[in-house]
Amino acid sequence: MDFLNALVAFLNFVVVPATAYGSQLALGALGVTLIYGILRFSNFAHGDTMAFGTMATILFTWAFQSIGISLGPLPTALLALPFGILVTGALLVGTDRLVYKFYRQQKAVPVIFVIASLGVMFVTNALVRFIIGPDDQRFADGERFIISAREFRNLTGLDEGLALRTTQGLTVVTAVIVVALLFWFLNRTRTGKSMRAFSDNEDLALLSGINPERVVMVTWLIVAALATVAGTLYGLDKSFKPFTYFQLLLPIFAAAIVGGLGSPLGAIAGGFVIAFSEVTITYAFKKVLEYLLPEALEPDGLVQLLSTDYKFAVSFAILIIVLLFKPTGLFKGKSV
Amino acid sequence: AAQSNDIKIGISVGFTGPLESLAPPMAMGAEMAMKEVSDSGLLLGGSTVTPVRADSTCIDAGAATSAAERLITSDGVKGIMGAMCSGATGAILSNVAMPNGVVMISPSATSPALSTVEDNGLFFRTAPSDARQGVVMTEIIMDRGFKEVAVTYTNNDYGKGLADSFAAAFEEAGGTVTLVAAHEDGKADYSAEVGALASAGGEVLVVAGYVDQGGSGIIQAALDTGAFDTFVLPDGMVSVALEENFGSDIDGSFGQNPGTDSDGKRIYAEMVGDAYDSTSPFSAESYDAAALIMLAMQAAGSAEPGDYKDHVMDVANAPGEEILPGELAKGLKILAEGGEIDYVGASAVELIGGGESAGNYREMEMKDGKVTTVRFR
Amino acid sequence: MTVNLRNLGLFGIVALLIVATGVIQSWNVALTILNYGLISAVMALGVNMQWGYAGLFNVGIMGFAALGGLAVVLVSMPPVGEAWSAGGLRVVLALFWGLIVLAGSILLYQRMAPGRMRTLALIVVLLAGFFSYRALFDPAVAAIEAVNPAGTGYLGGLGLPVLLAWPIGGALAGAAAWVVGKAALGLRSDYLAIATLGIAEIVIAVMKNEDWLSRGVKNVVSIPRPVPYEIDLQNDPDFVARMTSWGYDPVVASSIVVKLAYAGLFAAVLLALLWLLEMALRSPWGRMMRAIRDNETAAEAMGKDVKKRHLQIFVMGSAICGVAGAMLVTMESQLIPSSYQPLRFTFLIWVMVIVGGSGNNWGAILGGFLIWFLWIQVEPMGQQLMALITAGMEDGSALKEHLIESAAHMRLLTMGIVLLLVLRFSPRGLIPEK
Amino acid sequence: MIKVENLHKHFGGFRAVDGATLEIAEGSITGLVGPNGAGKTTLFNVIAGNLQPTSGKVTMLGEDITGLPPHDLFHKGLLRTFQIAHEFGSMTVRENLMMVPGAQSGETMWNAWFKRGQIAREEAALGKKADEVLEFLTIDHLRDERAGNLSGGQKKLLELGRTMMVDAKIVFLDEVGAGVNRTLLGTIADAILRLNQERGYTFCVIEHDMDFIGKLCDPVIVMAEGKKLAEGTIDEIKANEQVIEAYLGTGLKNKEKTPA
Amino acid sequence: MSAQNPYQEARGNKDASITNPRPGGTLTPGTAPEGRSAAHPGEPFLIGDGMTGGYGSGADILHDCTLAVDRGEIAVIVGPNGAGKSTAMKAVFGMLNIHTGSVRLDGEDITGLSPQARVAKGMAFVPQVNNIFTTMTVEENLEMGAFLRRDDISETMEQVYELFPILREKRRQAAGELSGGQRQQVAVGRALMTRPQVLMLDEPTAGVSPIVMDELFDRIIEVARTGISILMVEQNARQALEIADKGYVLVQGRNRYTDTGQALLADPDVRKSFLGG
Ligand SMILES: Nc1ncnc2c1ncn2[C@@H]1O[C@H](COP(=O)(O)OP(=O)(O)OP(=O)(O)O)[C@@H](O)[C@H]1O
Ligand SMILES: Nc1ncnc2c1ncn2[C@@H]1O[C@H](COP(=O)(O)OP(=O)(O)OP(=O)(O)O)[C@@H](O)[C@H]1O
Ligand SMILES: [Mg+2]
Ligand SMILES: [Mg+2]
Repeated sequence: MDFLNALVAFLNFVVVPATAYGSQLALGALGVTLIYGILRFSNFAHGDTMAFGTMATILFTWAFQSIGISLGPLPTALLALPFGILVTGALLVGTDRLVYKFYRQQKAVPVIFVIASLGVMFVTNALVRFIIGPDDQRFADGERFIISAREFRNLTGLDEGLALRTTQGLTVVTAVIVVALLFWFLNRTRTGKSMRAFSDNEDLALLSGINPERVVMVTWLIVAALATVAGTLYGLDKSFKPFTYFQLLLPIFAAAIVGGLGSPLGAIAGGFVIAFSEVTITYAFKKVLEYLLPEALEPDGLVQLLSTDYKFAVSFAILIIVLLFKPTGLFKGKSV
Repeated sequence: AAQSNDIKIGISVGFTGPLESLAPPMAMGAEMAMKEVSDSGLLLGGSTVTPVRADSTCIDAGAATSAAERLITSDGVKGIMGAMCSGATGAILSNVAMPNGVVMISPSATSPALSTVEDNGLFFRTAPSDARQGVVMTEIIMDRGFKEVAVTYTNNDYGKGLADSFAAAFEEAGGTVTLVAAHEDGKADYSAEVGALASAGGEVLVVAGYVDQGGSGIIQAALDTGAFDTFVLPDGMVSVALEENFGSDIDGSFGQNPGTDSDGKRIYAEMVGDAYDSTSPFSAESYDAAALIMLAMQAAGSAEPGDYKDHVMDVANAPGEEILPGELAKGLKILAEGGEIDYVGASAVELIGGGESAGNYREMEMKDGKVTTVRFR
Repeated sequence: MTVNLRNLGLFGIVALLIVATGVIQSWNVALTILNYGLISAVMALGVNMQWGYAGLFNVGIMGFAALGGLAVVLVSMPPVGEAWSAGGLRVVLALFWGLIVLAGSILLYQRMAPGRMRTLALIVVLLAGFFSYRALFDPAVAAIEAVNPAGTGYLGGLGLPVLLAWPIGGALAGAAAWVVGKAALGLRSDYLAIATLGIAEIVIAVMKNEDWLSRGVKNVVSIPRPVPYEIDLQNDPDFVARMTSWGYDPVVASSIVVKLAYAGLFAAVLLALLWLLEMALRSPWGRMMRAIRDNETAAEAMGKDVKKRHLQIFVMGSAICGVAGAMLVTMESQLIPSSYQPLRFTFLIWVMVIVGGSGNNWGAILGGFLIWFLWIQVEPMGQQLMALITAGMEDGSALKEHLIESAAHMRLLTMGIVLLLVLRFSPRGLIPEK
Repeated sequence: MIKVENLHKHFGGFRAVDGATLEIAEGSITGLVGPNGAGKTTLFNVIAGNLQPTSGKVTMLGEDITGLPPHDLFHKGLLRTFQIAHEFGSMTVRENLMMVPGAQSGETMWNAWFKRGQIAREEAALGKKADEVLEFLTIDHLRDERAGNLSGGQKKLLELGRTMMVDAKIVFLDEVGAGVNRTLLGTIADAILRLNQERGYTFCVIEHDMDFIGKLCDPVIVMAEGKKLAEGTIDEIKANEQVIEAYLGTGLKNKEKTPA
Repeated sequence: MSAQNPYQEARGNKDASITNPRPGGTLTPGTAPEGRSAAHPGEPFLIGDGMTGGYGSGADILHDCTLAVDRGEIAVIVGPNGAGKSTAMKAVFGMLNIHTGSVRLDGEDITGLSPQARVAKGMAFVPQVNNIFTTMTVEENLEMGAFLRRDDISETMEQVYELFPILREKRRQAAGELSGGQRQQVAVGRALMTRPQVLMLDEPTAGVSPIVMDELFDRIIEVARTGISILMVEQNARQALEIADKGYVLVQGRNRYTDTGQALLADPDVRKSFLGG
């Protein structure tokens, strides 16, 4: 019984939240990694693209809610998602026309794109705040929990509860599906392969008859979908706030890089590495040990490796250590 | 009376950056006070007051000082309502306000370091001191019979100061603090913090943060995992946003925010209506900060900071007639007639030595998803 | 020649912008911008050195600047005697012990043959070392932090003249960069980038949480200045008399004099660095660096020790950032760990370098001034623009309210648009590398 | 001069160099030939320190140089060219050459600041030498061109030119001939011979052009599948059945049927 | 110094990253000169006629240079390094500005077409450098060669594998991990996959071993016999000219000698100056 309690406590406070957070990061990192892989630059505007996509979805959600449409136990936002994706896609393709296309034609080096994406980041940032403001927005409806801690306790009679949120479930499932789809798309379909070819050697892609503009457009549309899905799921789970989305950029980049830039599988792995290291290293094992150890051996202290103050420091330290042993990330990102 | 003219007052808060969502209600609070005074036509014989906004960013002391420099030396403001974060406040104070001799009243900077900073009598704040709140919070928790608490604070001078003073007071009173863990605002995820806090245990969780920042994230994560269901909510957390975000999920949680039974806060809320969120942290304090500047001008009979800086304490504290929000005209009139006032305002202002707010506190509790007042302390 | 004229013109335009600020707004505003511009230019020089010379993608500028800032506190604040007697020596001892443990484990790692025994021994040494270190360290820290936590609660500094902190800040940042570089320079660009970013975050985390060192998030304020205080000048009858006789308002004059004094100090640092860097760049050393940047494999095959050179550049560039960080904290006379944010200290500097023209020191300097100017001035510009847009609208309309409300975000919008425009029309930067 | 003993280099499961043992005599011009993918370039990369061997040993004049980094080897007098040209693209052709010599006093910052006269003198001498090399390679008209703009063959020449800037002991040439005009290749062969005879450079040359190999090399080593297949004079090699089958082939099958 | 594109200033480590070493490419689609010439009946299948032009706004590299090849013919271009052979090939493929002259395919003026459009018209090109997708597998490289084809490509792929057996062995390996000669085989294989009408090869045999070179030339002859035009640059000039129907010697961007392959081989001047004696 005590063992089960320990296990449940560990699941509830470490495994489940870290898995959900990891999937959220992974979905964001997928977008970053895709742009890096195909268009060959690190897109600093991605956090704000996620914010924009979520905002669009929220606006549609509100519209649906106001006319009384809902999805029952699932959040209405899921219904609004396709519309949000469309709007975001339009924004991204538009941005590409206005900004990136020029540099592509000029064959600019990637750092120019990176700095341009900083500019786009500022603009998107402002755009989102103009439209929806800098405040917190909550738009989750439907059932919040698949099973709540209290229900779990009543059900099992354990002392510890295990909570599983709808959004956590959704996020994990979505992340798995999206990666599988993306992997299949890039490696098996004609369009996917042409995208990889384009990213590899643009001149040669041209000589093979690949239409670069189409490749670019498809990439942005996929990125729009990824960003909107990631942002919306995150917003449903936590809440929507433009600044937080901007802040998400760092862990997302960290995830994409640990995993190996340009590798979709890497993005997933990276997301989990970051999430789990944040949660586990700073977790206080006191409670778990109390269940497991006999009374006499119970720890006085918290049995915490490091205080949560150093949460980010720790996850970054882990990241650096990973990179020292695997210099191009876990899944061998792009490198020559 | 002097000839009427237009007086400019600066509003320097962090419109962009980590606390950007707190800034608009603060600015609007201050602007409402200025409009009230202008409309009354009573300030210094009919002067009007124009607000000038400047972004203090909260992260960039350089931008903050440059903006403040512009407020003072270019726009010619006679006083500044601000700044918002302690960093920007300190930088503006020592590099701009002091050299130019301009009064600054910060509604939100609570850093103890600012108490001792050299200020030539130019700096005041309407945010209450953390030390006092720590004691009040201890009393409230103890009265409810809780002996073991976990504490999380937003990792800045406000949170840290409050957490420190509370932990000291609580342990002195015989309670146990299982863990004091910081959280950063605006971050993506708080599972790690909640995990550690849950493991450390405690009957209730003290959340010394901001309601529309990490504070809500922590509460959400704690509720979701079933780690805690009762929370102690200090001033940064008390807001109608709690009702919107959590409703009855956190029934039984309690806390305190500055307030008196004079109902200043309620009146302020009514005045605001739904123009903006009047319960957003430091919005009421901002109204008060702006009001104090103008009342002090009236008391001094001059809009020059050098003249009115000595009157700020006088108008804020007893003796005198108590002035609530919406009664600025009354206050101006009394002062014009040479009377004395005790400005209470929306946040129960009471300045103590060094220009800090002493503050009375309202004990609140969440009941049926609503913030309800229990009593005043 | 035309190129030089163009460059001169560009610097002229920036000078004009600052002068215009002086005339239209006020000289105090103009000088504030100038001073921050000087500091930004120094920082941009450091980054340009790493990126432009060697292609090292450092996004940990923030951390190095913060270390420079820390040096100011450590050098110039008066020591807190009580804290020292409470636990100062013990902390120093603990740190020393920590170093010994580290050195010991490194030695162990090098001396013992690889294998399970070594791993085991290493783990034992590290664990024992960590716990004994914590046992020494924690009580000492607690004792120090208990000394008047609101006012001090830290060890204080050495009480030396603040100007000394500039080279020391540089050295501190350089030393940190050396450690980082030793470990991470093997990594390639994006990976190096995230590593430096991580290290910067770690530096900031330490500064935020180690209260005994620099008060953590409680901040250190009132750091001594290398220049006179405005108030003192205002109270100095000589000064007041002279200024009044020249027809200046003593209050305004005092703050202008102080700012000019800072400007002089900063400009001296900037010019000295510029001279050194230009001389180096034009020598065979510069040629070697360009070769390494162009093709590491070939440079390595041509006998150039790429790793060593990278380390050299990385350390020097970071040290320059450290000096700039120290200058910044000196001017603001406060250390606020939470104000070190990547947006301000990393991205903004990068924008300066790229817009100015990477690989070119003059470009970096120009970028430093120009971008800082915009960073500050787009705020009022944004407000005015909003006022203009909404002028035609009916008072009290929801849209107008909303727009005015959002005026503050015009700053980001304007910044973004300006950046995109500059980049579009001058993609190699305003002053490209020759 | 160089001795390679039982050298292995594996990529994952693939054995690019699989127990190669061979020797390059001092003062010789040794040819290294073999089918595509035989492991010649990989062998070079291991010897020159660009790749770490999986196992095995390389010695130079008796000294163990296994796994030393390329820049150390450069200072020991071991130079190499690359099969796929590695020019310094944004620098001028002349700078590409001038950067080569090691131990330039101007390569430390200190001297760059304080010993500018000395540097100026050294630079003048270097510049002159670079010009000579360029003239020799017939690309002196391109001295101020960006190296990135050179044609494929010109880049190859530049590769070779770099080895002529210093006094090397041994030079590894990886297909200098590929893409180089045959007439010019003749000139290059002459240069190699001259460097070999006058300055005593040892050469190891990878090349698929048998005429070139025949003109220069003795001995010729044939590699296949990561191992040494044969060694001998060019004539011995040309007559070796195994070599013909794996590498040389028997000429065009379709040629006769070509409509003239 | 010749002009260079200001956006392309490469910087940073030569590795994949923010400073990605594979910039978008160097290909700048050319612009056509004013005025179109009418159809020229009876002329060769593909002709680059009197081309003059150069890179960007730099000096002209080509001067009134003419190259032509008829159906089923093999035309070989030789010349010293830097003569402009690759440049001429690029010009024919529309990757360069030519301000005078025109390119015609089957009588149709294609001077103004983009490279992609020329691919669609049945032209295929193997550049001298950067001619494979390094991060894609060998097989994917070949598939990309057939990108525009909608029919079954397995047969052609089988043919390529037969021609270059090593590629079959390595078909799941990233092409960037191949040896120099193997890469070259991939590049040629890629072009063969297109099933083009015109095949343009820039030094296809550079770095390939003698045995493979023989195979390659054999294959080229076979391909030509099926009616495909082949235009190639070669430094292995003697072998190449032996199988060539037509040979061009370019020097400094100009046509110096034009004749049949055999005739050029027989010319002692040509032999001495350009074929290495
Ligand atoms: N990084 C790598 N990963 C996997 N295999 C590799 C790698 N590098 C080379 N190889 C393989 O090793 C073998 C030897 O390659 P190498 O480049 O040494 O051949 P080579 O003899 O120089 O051939 P060539 O004459 O074509 O230049 C090839 O089959 C190649 O596919
Ligand atoms: N991208 C470029 N920009 C500017 N000039 C170039 C560029 N590429 C080549 N050149 C110049 O054009 C001239 C002709 O180059 P090209 O590549 O056509 O020569 P080539 O005849 O193919 O020589 P090789 O046999 O060496 O490949 C050379 O002098 C070269 O310097
Ligand atoms: Mg090879
Ligand atoms: Mg060529």
